[in-house]
Amino acid sequence: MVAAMVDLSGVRTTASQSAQSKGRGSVAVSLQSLAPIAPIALIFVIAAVAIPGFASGPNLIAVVQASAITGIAAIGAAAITIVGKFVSLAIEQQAVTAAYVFTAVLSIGQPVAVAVAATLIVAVIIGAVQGYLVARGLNPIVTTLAFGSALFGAVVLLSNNRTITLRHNPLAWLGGGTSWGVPNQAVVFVILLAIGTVFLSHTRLGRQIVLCGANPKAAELIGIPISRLVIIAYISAALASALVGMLVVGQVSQASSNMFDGLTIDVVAAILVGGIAIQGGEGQLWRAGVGALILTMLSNIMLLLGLDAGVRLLLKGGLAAAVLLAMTVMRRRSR
Amino acid sequence: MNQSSITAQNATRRIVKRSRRYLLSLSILALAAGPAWAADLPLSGGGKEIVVLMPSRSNAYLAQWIRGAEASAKEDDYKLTVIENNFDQTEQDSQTEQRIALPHQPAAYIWWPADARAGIASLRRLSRTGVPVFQANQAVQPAAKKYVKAYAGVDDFFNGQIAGQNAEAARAAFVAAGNKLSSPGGNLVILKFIPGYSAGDDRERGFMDATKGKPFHVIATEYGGFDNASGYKAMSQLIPRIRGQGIDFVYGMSDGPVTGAVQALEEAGLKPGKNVYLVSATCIADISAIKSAKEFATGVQAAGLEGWFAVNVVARYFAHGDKILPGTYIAPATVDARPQFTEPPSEVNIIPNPPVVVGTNAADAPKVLANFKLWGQTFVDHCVY
Amino acid sequence: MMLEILELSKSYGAVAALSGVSFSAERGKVTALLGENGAGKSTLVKILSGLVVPTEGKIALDGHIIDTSTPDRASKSGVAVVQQEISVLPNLSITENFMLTAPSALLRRAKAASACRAYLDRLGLGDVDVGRPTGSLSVGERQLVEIARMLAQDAQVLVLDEPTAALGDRDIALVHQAVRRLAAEGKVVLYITHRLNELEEICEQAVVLRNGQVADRFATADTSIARVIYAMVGRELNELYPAVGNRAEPDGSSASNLVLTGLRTAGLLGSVDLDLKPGEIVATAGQIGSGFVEPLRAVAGVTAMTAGTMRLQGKAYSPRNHRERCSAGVAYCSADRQLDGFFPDRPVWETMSAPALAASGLWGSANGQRLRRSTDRLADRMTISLAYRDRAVRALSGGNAQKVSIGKWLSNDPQLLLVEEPTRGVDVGARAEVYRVIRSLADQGLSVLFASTDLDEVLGFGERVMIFHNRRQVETLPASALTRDKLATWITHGSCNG
Amino acid sequence: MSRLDKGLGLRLGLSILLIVICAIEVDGFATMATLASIVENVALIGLLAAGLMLTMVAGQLDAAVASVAAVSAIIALLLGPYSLVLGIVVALVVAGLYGCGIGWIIARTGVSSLVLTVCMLIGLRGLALILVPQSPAVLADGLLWVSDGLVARVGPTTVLGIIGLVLILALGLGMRCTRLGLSLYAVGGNLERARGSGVNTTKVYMVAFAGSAMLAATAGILAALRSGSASGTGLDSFLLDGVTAAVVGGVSLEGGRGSIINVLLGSLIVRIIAAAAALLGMQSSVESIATGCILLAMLLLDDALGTRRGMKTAARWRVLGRPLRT
Repeated sequence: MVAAMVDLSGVRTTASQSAQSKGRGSVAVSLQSLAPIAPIALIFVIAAVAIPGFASGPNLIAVVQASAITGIAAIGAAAITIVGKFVSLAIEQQAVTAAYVFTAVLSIGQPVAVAVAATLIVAVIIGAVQGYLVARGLNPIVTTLAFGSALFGAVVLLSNNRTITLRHNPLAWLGGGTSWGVPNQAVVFVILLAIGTVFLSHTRLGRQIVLCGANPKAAELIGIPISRLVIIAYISAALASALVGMLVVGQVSQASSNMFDGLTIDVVAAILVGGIAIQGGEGQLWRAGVGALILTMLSNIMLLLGLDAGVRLLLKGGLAAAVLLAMTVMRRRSR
Repeated sequence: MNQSSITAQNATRRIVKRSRRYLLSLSILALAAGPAWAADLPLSGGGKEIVVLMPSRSNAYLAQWIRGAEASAKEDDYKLTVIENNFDQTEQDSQTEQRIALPHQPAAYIWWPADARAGIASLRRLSRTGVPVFQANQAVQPAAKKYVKAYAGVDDFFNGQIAGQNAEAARAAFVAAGNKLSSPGGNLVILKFIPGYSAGDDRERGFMDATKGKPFHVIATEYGGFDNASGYKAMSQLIPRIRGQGIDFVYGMSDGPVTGAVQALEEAGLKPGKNVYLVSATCIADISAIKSAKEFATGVQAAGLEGWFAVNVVARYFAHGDKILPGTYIAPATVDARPQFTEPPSEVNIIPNPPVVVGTNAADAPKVLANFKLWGQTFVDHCVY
Repeated sequence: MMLEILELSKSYGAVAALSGVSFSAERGKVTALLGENGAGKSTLVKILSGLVVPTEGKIALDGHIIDTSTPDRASKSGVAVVQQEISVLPNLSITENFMLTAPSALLRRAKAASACRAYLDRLGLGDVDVGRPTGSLSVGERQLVEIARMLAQDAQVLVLDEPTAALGDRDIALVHQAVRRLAAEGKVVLYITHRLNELEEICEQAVVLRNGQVADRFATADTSIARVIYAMVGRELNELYPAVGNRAEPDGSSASNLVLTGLRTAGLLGSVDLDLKPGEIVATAGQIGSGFVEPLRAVAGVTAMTAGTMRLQGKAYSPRNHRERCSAGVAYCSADRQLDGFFPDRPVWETMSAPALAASGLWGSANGQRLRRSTDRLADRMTISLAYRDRAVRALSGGNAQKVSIGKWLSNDPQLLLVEEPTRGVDVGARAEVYRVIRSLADQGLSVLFASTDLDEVLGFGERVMIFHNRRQVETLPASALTRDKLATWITHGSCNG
Repeated sequence: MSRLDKGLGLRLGLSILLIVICAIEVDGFATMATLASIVENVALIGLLAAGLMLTMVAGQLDAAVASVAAVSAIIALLLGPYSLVLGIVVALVVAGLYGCGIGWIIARTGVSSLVLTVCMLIGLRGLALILVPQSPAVLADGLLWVSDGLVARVGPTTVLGIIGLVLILALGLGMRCTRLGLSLYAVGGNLERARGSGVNTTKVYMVAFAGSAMLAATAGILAALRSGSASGTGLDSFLLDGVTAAVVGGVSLEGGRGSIINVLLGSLIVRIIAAAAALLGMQSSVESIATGCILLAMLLLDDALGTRRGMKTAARWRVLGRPLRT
């Protein structure tokens, strides 16, 4: 009796109605999750029809390749977004640091394993420090901004403002090589995206990271160690940046201070254009990769059209804004 | 030695000869114009201060420039103060205001505008202090000529011309190697620096000027940044679009983007140094492409040398009693030792920018580089920092 | 002279939140607006405040149709709403909050300060500094500021949406006083409440909504509570509070679950003692600020214990954080469960399974399907409808959301449940459900310690009552030994002979 | 009140400490000329920070200020040959209209302002490059007196400094003494509650973003006039400078808090470091380490003093889109 009454108060729908509404709900959900795909598909189709050379295999591989670096960094940085700490503004600086540490260790004659280990250890430290500060309650945007600034200054100072060029590049195969015609960078990107996606939905750590972003207060009350998760998220972002740093060193055999100019903005744009809820708590990591792809595709199309740099930037900003607005409106409708 | 490399060497010799002649005549002109004080003047500045207002040395080229300038200041007994901005004109303007306002003014200012050709009002205010102002690295705008005593540094137009000559040599070698040009002039891709960066425009003009006799067919002009990674990114996205037309030559504004382009071309299955020739006229940091002869030719635009030269021009200005000669002076590209600069500086003082043509034979390339010398220093000394 | 609601309807897509609601409310009287969550009250309030535009229908004041299409126009038409969720801006001072709703574009702080002073005095907040940010006031004080601000607007129609839901007795009396004065001034007062005893105390007439329609109207003077409940839930509600079941204790002196001895915290002036048996439900009662939530928070590890000992199932226990508390098998629900009780944008089952997930540690795999299935049993026990388990918690009604936020703890098999205000924001029907569920859990051996300002709840649902006054535990009595009046005397005077 | 005082005291103390250290350690720091230059730059950066503060107080963030400043400066200088005054007016009007539009979109769609304005940052930079693709727009010789006029010394500052400070203080007065100003804080404190209190939130957002854009435009135009040129790639650092000054000035990114005096002190702290670095001929990498550390220290100190505590739960990062609870 009482149970029925509760249903009256809360549900107020008959079974068939609720099934119907559930069906509608799931349609809305899938529409929502497809939202970032829609612009990609649209752009892709239009471009393939209208622009000669766009739909060619080499060009598409070039697009994936060009989005790989941004994408890999975005996968790591997305952990910060998902755990509810917005984005890191120190991605560029972390990548530069990694590039310098890696080349420096290699150029003093250490084996590649040592260089990789050193780079990753430095990344873990960098990530842990930032994560600790943010977990203490400092504003994540400003903390990473300040930390990045100090980090960059320190690296440039320590490197004595020099470019380090490798005579022998042990990571050339990874940074520049191809497997079955696909650039290895792109392979790494896709593998990481898959790993990350599975990680978030199929591990305790991943699921708790998502919950922590969804509502940190509730997460804390049920005993989820949110500080630790925040630190882990920052470490993973730093590790992804470090990987990006090493991959690019593998590709170009050198470390220079301005080699990642603009990466941070690209990564932030990729995360947001992909549609990862910026408030956190939405565990769809693949969106970060999709975002990177959309952005690269946009610039690729404009490049194929032979547009001038100014026009290209203008369109890039405008289109990104349009995608963003369309997605925001769609998401609100589906709620 | 196969046929193609001999042709390449001939072409090289021709270029070197031609540019030597050009430089020689210019320097003779300059010498003739000035009074002939042949005596070795001591350039002692007596510890006076030279203030350099320039963008940040977090960029390796600028850092090397400062090292050269500091060496030069030490030789001539000047105290060098570098005030850096973060590639930001507003910051440079405030720094200028601040420095101008101080009671102790330096002996000279060296002005390297943050934003190419910008900051004209700050330059004017610098010149009003009465302290001589010398501009470095970025060519003096016509409107700003009256505020600047002299210019010392690279000439981007000249650099473009050298690149043009390199490209012509590459074309000759390309044909001689039995490759077929995709168009009468040969298809060319230009990788410029970044949008709005005027050095890129000047170099492009210089290149066009040097090749106007038999112009290349430019199939794409793309921004390839300053470093390998940017060059790679630009080229790899460009290739699918233009490949069908045939890519014969790539002109990169410096070796950074060229090295990236080499990578991108190789990944696309093209063979730099075989069926596509790449040239530049500025070596920077990474010499792997030129060393493996995947890049056909480059030029030595040495950051350290430029910095040394800029301070030297200032020192000579004072040593000669504040004298400036009219016209342009291009410093000779002497091989074994730095030339004796005994004459007063000219209005425009350009550092040498000798071409380095290694051709297409990877085995010979290191030798060519090893044999190269400018002002007594090797290719590596100038280009690796 | 009255406010008339004329055939008001509002639908969201296919769902009708209001359908053809008509009633009138006279000036000079307090009209209660009753109904369960989801009955359409809040939609009506939103329409009146201009936040929602009705699909059909009109609102008339004194015979003239008024415009409430935007919040701005609504307030210009003379309608002022005290929202259920307090709308005083926490980052602004009291004066600034007043100035926000003032008509002038230029601020005159000194004048505004003295003006709002007068209104605050009328509500008994005379000793509060008007320059203080309202965020630093207590919830009750904020509610009064809110009402004061409304008074200052010189509104003709005043809508109060559960103004006393979060208040203690002293504050409630203040609010009632204020409401009576407003009515006496000849205003239309619409008073929404879940506290049925408020009906007789201050309301003259009542309108009951059910399923978006008017279910009943009556004068409160000649109405029984039973009729009210019948009108609200559509059926009679026999037992709000479930009876204590057959506790499975072999002998009367079963081992204690929680023992507090000489417990003190920074928020208490005296020490607290308690011996909580398995299966027992104990209430702490007191006015806001009397320290009655302190023992819960100390056991929960939210506030630090400064002296005394806590023993959980015979073992010394002093949690430094929520993790340690959870692993000791203690569940805690704060009063503001809208804020920290669940994950609003995630599906219900994720909230339900979260404590178990957290308890399983960070390392290892987690199968979503299995987690989802594991919550079915809990959801059944909490009687959460099947259709809702995959939906976002946000989409649930208040009562169901409360069940989720309490029920999630079952995934963790706790020994002890600490709940602040177990039924805050829960309507009558769902409230019985929450009691029933907690009772049945207790009957299976769970100990429950809850803090409440609702005296009926304390007496009806608690087996024993810890009474707090002036930040001291003054007495612990079996609920059966108390009456509502006695308890009220205890908590207001700290003794039984007021 | 006491919380405000603590933040103010902290910043005042730090400024004085820095000034004393620099006066002792840095040759040429303790001169009127250096002071004038510092004040001038405080005014310039303060304009940006004050604009950012408008949006930050309203719980949003306008990340496009640098590009807005660049485009406005270019418009003003391109129109300079016809009439500089006209150019400036047109630039300001364009910036204002742009800001209104952005504010309207954000209010209506609930889109994350940070993301939208990052898009604008990119797009408007493109516009700047379209307007002046190669050589920058320069101030004609005949107009260089404007530039000199701006840096002419007036007591402890310059004409530019006075213009900037007057505008900033006027803004501060406006925020304190008008209902609109109060509404900004209200919206930043809690959007829904502000709406419930009868605040027209759309209007508030439009005002905030229009104000931010116009202040950025003013700063951009002043900077361009001072340097006599405006290029397509110029004024890039404005965003970072402005945000740094605002954050050192204690403006909370959570919204609802921030005061002009603190922002001015924040700008002062940042500029003292910059001035000392310039006078010492310090490497820019050292300067960026110093700036980063000061920022971190500021955050930690604020945190320790509790000036940022207390309201974290109330307002949740509206800059990132709709709040958690709608």
